[in-house]
Amino acid sequence: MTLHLILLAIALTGVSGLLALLVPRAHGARVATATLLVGATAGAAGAVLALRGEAVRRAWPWAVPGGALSFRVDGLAAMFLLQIFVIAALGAIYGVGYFSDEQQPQHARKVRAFYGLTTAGMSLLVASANAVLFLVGWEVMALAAFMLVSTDDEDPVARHAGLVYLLSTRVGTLCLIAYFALLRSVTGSFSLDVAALDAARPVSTALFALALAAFGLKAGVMPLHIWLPGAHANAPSHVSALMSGVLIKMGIYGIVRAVSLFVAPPVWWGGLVLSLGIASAVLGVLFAIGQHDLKRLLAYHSVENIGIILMGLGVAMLGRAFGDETLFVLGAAGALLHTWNHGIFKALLFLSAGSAVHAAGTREIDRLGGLSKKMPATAGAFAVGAIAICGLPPLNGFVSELLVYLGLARACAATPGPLFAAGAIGAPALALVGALAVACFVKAYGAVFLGEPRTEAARHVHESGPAMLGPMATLAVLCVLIGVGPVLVAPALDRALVSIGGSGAPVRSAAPLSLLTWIGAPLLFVIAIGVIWAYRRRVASRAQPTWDCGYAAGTARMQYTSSSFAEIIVGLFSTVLRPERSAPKIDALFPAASHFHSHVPEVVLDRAIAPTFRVTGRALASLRWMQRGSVHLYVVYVFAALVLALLVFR
Amino acid sequence: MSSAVDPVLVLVLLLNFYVVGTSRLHAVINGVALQGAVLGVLALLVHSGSVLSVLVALATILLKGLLMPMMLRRAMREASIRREVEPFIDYVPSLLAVAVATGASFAFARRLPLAPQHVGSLLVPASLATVGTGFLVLATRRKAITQAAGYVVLENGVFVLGVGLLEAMPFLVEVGVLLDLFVAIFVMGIIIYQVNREFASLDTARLSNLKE
Amino acid sequence: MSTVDTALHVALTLVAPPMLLGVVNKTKAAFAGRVGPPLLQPYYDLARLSRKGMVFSSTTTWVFVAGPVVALVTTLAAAVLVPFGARGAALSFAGDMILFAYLFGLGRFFTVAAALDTGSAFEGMGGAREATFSVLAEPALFLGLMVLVRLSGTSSLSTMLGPGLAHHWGVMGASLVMVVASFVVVLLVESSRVPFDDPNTHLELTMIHEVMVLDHSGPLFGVVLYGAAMKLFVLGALVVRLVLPMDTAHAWSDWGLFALGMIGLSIGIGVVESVMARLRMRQVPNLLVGACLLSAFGIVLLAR
Amino acid sequence: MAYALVLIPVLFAIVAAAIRSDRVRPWVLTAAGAVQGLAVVRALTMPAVAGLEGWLVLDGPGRLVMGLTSALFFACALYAPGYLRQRSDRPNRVFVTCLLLLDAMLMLLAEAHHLGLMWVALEAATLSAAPLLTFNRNQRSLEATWKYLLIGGVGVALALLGSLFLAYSELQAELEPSLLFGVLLEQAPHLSKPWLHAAFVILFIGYGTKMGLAPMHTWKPDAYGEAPGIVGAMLAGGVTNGAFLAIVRFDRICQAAGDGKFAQELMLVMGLLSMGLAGAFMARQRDYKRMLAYSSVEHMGILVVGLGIGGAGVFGSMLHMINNGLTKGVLFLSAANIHRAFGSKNVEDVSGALRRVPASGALFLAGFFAVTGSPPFGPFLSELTIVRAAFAAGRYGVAAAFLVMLAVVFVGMGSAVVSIAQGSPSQHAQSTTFRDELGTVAPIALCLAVVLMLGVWVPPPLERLLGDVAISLGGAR
Repeated sequence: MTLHLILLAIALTGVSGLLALLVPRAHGARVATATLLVGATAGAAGAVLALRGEAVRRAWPWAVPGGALSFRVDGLAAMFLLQIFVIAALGAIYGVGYFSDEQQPQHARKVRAFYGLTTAGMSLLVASANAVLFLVGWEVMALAAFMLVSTDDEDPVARHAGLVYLLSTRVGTLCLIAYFALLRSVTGSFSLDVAALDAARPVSTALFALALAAFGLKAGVMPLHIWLPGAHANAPSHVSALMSGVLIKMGIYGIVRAVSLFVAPPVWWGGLVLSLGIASAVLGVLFAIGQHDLKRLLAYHSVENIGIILMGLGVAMLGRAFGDETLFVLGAAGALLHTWNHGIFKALLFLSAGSAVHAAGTREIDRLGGLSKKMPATAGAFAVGAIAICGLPPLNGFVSELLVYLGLARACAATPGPLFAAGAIGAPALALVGALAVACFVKAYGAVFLGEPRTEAARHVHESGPAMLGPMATLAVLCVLIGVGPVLVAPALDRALVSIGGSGAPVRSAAPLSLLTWIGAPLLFVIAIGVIWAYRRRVASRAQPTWDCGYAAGTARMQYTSSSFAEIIVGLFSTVLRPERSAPKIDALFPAASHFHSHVPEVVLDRAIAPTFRVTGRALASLRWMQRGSVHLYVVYVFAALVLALLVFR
Repeated sequence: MSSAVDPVLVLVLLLNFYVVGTSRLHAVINGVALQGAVLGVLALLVHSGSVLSVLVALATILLKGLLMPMMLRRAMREASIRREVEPFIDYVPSLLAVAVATGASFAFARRLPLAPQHVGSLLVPASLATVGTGFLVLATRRKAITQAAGYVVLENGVFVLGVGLLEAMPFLVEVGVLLDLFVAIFVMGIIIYQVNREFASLDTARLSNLKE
Repeated sequence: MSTVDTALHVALTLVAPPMLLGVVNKTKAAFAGRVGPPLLQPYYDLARLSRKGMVFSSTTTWVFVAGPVVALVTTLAAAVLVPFGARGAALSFAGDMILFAYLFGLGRFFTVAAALDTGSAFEGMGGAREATFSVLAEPALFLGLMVLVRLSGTSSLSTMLGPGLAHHWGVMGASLVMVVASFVVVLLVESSRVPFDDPNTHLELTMIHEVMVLDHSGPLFGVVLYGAAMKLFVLGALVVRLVLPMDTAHAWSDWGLFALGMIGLSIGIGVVESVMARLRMRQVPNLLVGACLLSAFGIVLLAR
Repeated sequence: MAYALVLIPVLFAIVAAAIRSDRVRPWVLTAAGAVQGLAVVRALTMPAVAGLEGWLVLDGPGRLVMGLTSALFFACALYAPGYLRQRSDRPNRVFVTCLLLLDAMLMLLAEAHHLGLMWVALEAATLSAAPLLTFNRNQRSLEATWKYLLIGGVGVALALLGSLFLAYSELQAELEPSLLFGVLLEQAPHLSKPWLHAAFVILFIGYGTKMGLAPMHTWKPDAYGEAPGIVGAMLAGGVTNGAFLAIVRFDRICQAAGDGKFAQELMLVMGLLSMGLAGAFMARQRDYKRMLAYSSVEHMGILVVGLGIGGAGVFGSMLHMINNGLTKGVLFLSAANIHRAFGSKNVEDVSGALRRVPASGALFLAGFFAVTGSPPFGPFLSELTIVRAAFAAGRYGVAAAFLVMLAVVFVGMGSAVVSIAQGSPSQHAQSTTFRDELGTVAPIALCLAVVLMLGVWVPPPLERLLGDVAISLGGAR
């Protein structure tokens, strides 16, 4: 039953958009969305069943070399499946309002088709227990997502973003192929449901490295994140939500699966994952602060949150390495819960950002402002997402970060040196990340939704319709629900931990989850009472313009912009961020009108990858003389090949 | 196997030098034609007297000694050119190169053990040296006609060995091979004709528009 | 922890904070050779503000009023988690130190958002500074907390600052000294005191906290001031317990010791504010990084 | 049956030559494709097809090549009428006739079980393709044809030399000289080693030239770049595989002689070299038809690498031959449509193919994904099989190099294909008359459908055949 529901969901979501191509345009959106919703509901039901029952395994023969239609839905898979289906469904509903045929006659059908395919690809790979099947799901997801990223292919920026994504994802896929082929040479089959491997063999290290590269690229681990900002920024917002919310998590899923193949991973594996996590988290949030593009900013936060997830995973691996089950539980539960949480609040943020961008027609933060008066629901949703992503209580982000923190603290207090180092470095790093995230999101929220509108376009916005607000509200409620009642999700986490080699120790025994309800609920209540009290006082009071310190000619453009807000932090970390500024030199007493421009580039892509490509391209181009049109030279090649081959191979 | 085989093979080798050493296209074509005819004789000598060898010899002399040179001469007339100009390797160095190729062929042939009936013969080195000469002409001469002639030399080199293997290559194949070669030269002739018309030149060094 | 203690804990949190400000101001007055305002002047101020009407900027939204309220409520919630001297906290569990720190984060989010809500360049500037400096203060705090975690083997504030602390002072005094120094810096920056901020000036360009609340008025401004005082009190309690790790075994003497510690701390702050000038804004990050390094050294010392 | 397979296209060629109307003639191709398709299906279902006293034997590899060639020819034959109607400015008598002759020679090549006959078939195929290349009658196509003839001729000459060497290896070992594969295989263990080795090397270089392995590939970009798409498809999917079939047979003789290792090393080196050079030349390639030619070079490299790895690699290589051949059909034919629509084969002039010719553009893009080994298309399975064979054989270096080359190729090809497919078409492109129509799109879609099918379902008979071939070549399933 469970598996059938999920297979039905894969099939329905996959064909949803294609089916819609067969019906008249007017009904396309309805058919596609309805099919996808039915599929997603079935899938979500299946995932919930799987989270409550035993792991499901089933295999059918498949006439493909090395392939088998073999499926496995255990706790871990079910967790990811549930996330996929919920967010895909909400995104699809949102898409009805956001990306309708009327507004996007050229693209709407295409986007629906590939949206469904992406969803199906993801759920297929998660449910599969065979490498070939996994790769099929993986690449369907990756290529469909490429089509989604380059939806607006007439815009060169979007096209470039699509290309960067396409090239990166292929490099990842090739690593993945190497990984599975190597795994097969160890286990003798393409089955992914394999008995525990010995981590001490050299081949295991290679496996781990390949998995980390392949899945890390998809997850967007620093410095493999190069494709991510452009892709998330340029895709339609519900696609960004799907990609950032669940697609990059497929990388996490892969890493978790890869690591759990081994009984006791060496200490340095955990250390490496933790370090990568710290690097991603810190650098991700730093780059986010420097962005002017709202969706790019959110994209960098995906890098950050992937970092936090990896930190949890690193802690879990260290726990494994030292045989500390509690540490494993804390780290793994933190990582997995954060995977869910990030999916929820990042989707919420992208959807609400999309709503704002849709209304105002620009992604430039410094051209927005004051939207919350016209779009209170969107603003509220964004605020909930922002608080959640900063990991602040009493929302869901805090719960998962707390688990990671508890793991780090436990590590810090433990005897072995590596654990102590992990905790002593990890916890303050996470604190730094938290504070940076607050700075970044208060900036984004403030600059976009608060204050006065900076442009006319931002002044004349209006609130989105129910199709868009509904999914946002649902996600916001989920943020609060998991934040205030984390015990609700604890059984799912327990189930998932068992499927990756946990001993069955419940998360609740390792962390004070139920206490969070007793703190969170009153906190929310008191804050609500206080704010309502203050707001009622406000309604009864006088209103005047903001105090302008006596300067009478203030304009909306004199507000503190997001760039100015971030200026000090960007300056503090300029060694990494390498901000570019072009400031006019003002030397006259009455200077003419002028421009100031600042920009934080994608350092890894612009300073490392792109130059490497240029140099390599030039080096390869220097081989061009070989094929310069001279048939005489070509004859020489044949002769040389003949003579050399005769001499070498005899 | 007749004792006259080796002198004939030496003639083949000498013709290599002749073809490489001259700039006049007439001389090149004549050299190639003579080489072809000599191969026909060779076939007779190697398998003295069998019907098969007579037929092959006749076919060879007809095709390689008469028809192919005719085609080339016609192309030459159409294009009204007489001399090869500025080869990529000049004539004297070319002669030296052929000498080196011949030496190398002898050295390489020592590695290949011969069948009892061929022990001591020049069959293999002569074949390889002629193939090498063919490559040299193909790679260094500018005129399409010279290149076509070089291709025939290359084929002649292959044929030297083929003659030694007449039993292994029954008549049908042998003639098929000859016919194919003929058609190849024929097609080349057509192309040469068209090239000449389109480019107003037969300098293949000018055929370098297609490149990276 | 008895019910009485809990009640006392909450009551103290609610009532005592303004008193600290009174002590600080008295100390500064004494240094300046003035009589100074009455000790209870902060209470009078709050009472006065609560009776006033309010003026709101037409630019603002509900976020503007939420700022002070959330700041106050979160501080109050954080106070419940902090041990007041040897008496422990009203509520303690594994990981409460994280909740403690993050509650302040929530407060900060709303305070800064409220500042941005006004659309004023000055308040935006203040918000940016507040957010920036906390970025550096937060790791300093956590590095210090990790020292305590390492020493005590727990992540609960009440336990790490509990009876074992005195023993750790004996063994790992050097580390703890560094933690105390680092925490004092965090305390000063978080509660906007000299040398980071001067609560007495009103020059917008030089301030952090004050400049964020330019538009708040009346009772809401009272909430702001009250919240700020409470934050000082809560963070101060942490430092006091660290410096006075004694355990007298008597409830009332424990409370007394704590009270004395808090008064001492206030006097200390007053002294600092009297003898030091406010730092130039550009040097603030350096000092905070210094605080981080101090705590980090504290950890490194433990690595032996 | 063995004769019919060759004679059917020859007869149709005669018919085509006899027909006067340029409009009617292309339909002869369609008819020939259909009739030949039926004949081939019949032949493939027969347990044994032989003729000419063992000179014609349809063995396993031959069946694969024949099936592939006829399928590809069928697609081209469906496509040809639509295409030639677009090109009504050119007489097509020579074109259609030679295309049929080429097809006939490929059929002969597939079933020739005699070294000499195979050589003759290849030479004849080479020659019958020459007039096809000059279809456009311009300087560029002439130049391409000259280079094709000259380099191809050298390759064919070497192939003959190698055949003679192989025959001499029998003579020297005092065996009954015979050029029949069956006999050669039986006698393989006794062949003279020095002659066998030299023979294999020369044959490999010779047939490798026809296959287009680097560095003997130089004619390929010129020929494919200047020829009509149909010719490109038939050359890249037909002639090259015929040459590969020959190499497969020589490899089998080497295996039977117990000298497989040496042959494998040679194939690995040349295969990786081909992949690498192809990748290098595809980077920033400005001409998309030349790019497809380099892609062909790359995939020929993959084929011999698979053969060189052995084990399951042989299986993968055989499967890849089919996948690549069909995918090349998709790519060359859709590229031809794009070429017609935009009037340029320069990447810089062509953008927005998805808007200008939506079906052709989409097929081109899908073909690109397929040829670069993206699941769920067929080439993915075959490449995966080769990679896993490399790992299983412990050839980690080869596997790593293989994957790196695939990445390089993807970067080069991907950049060009994406910029062709996406964006907005230029003014000039809007003004050309070419439009997607059923005749020029459906055959390509058919090819792609088969490629897709081979990626999600390898029909059991095909799987068995591939497995048998692999095992006969010393490989594994």
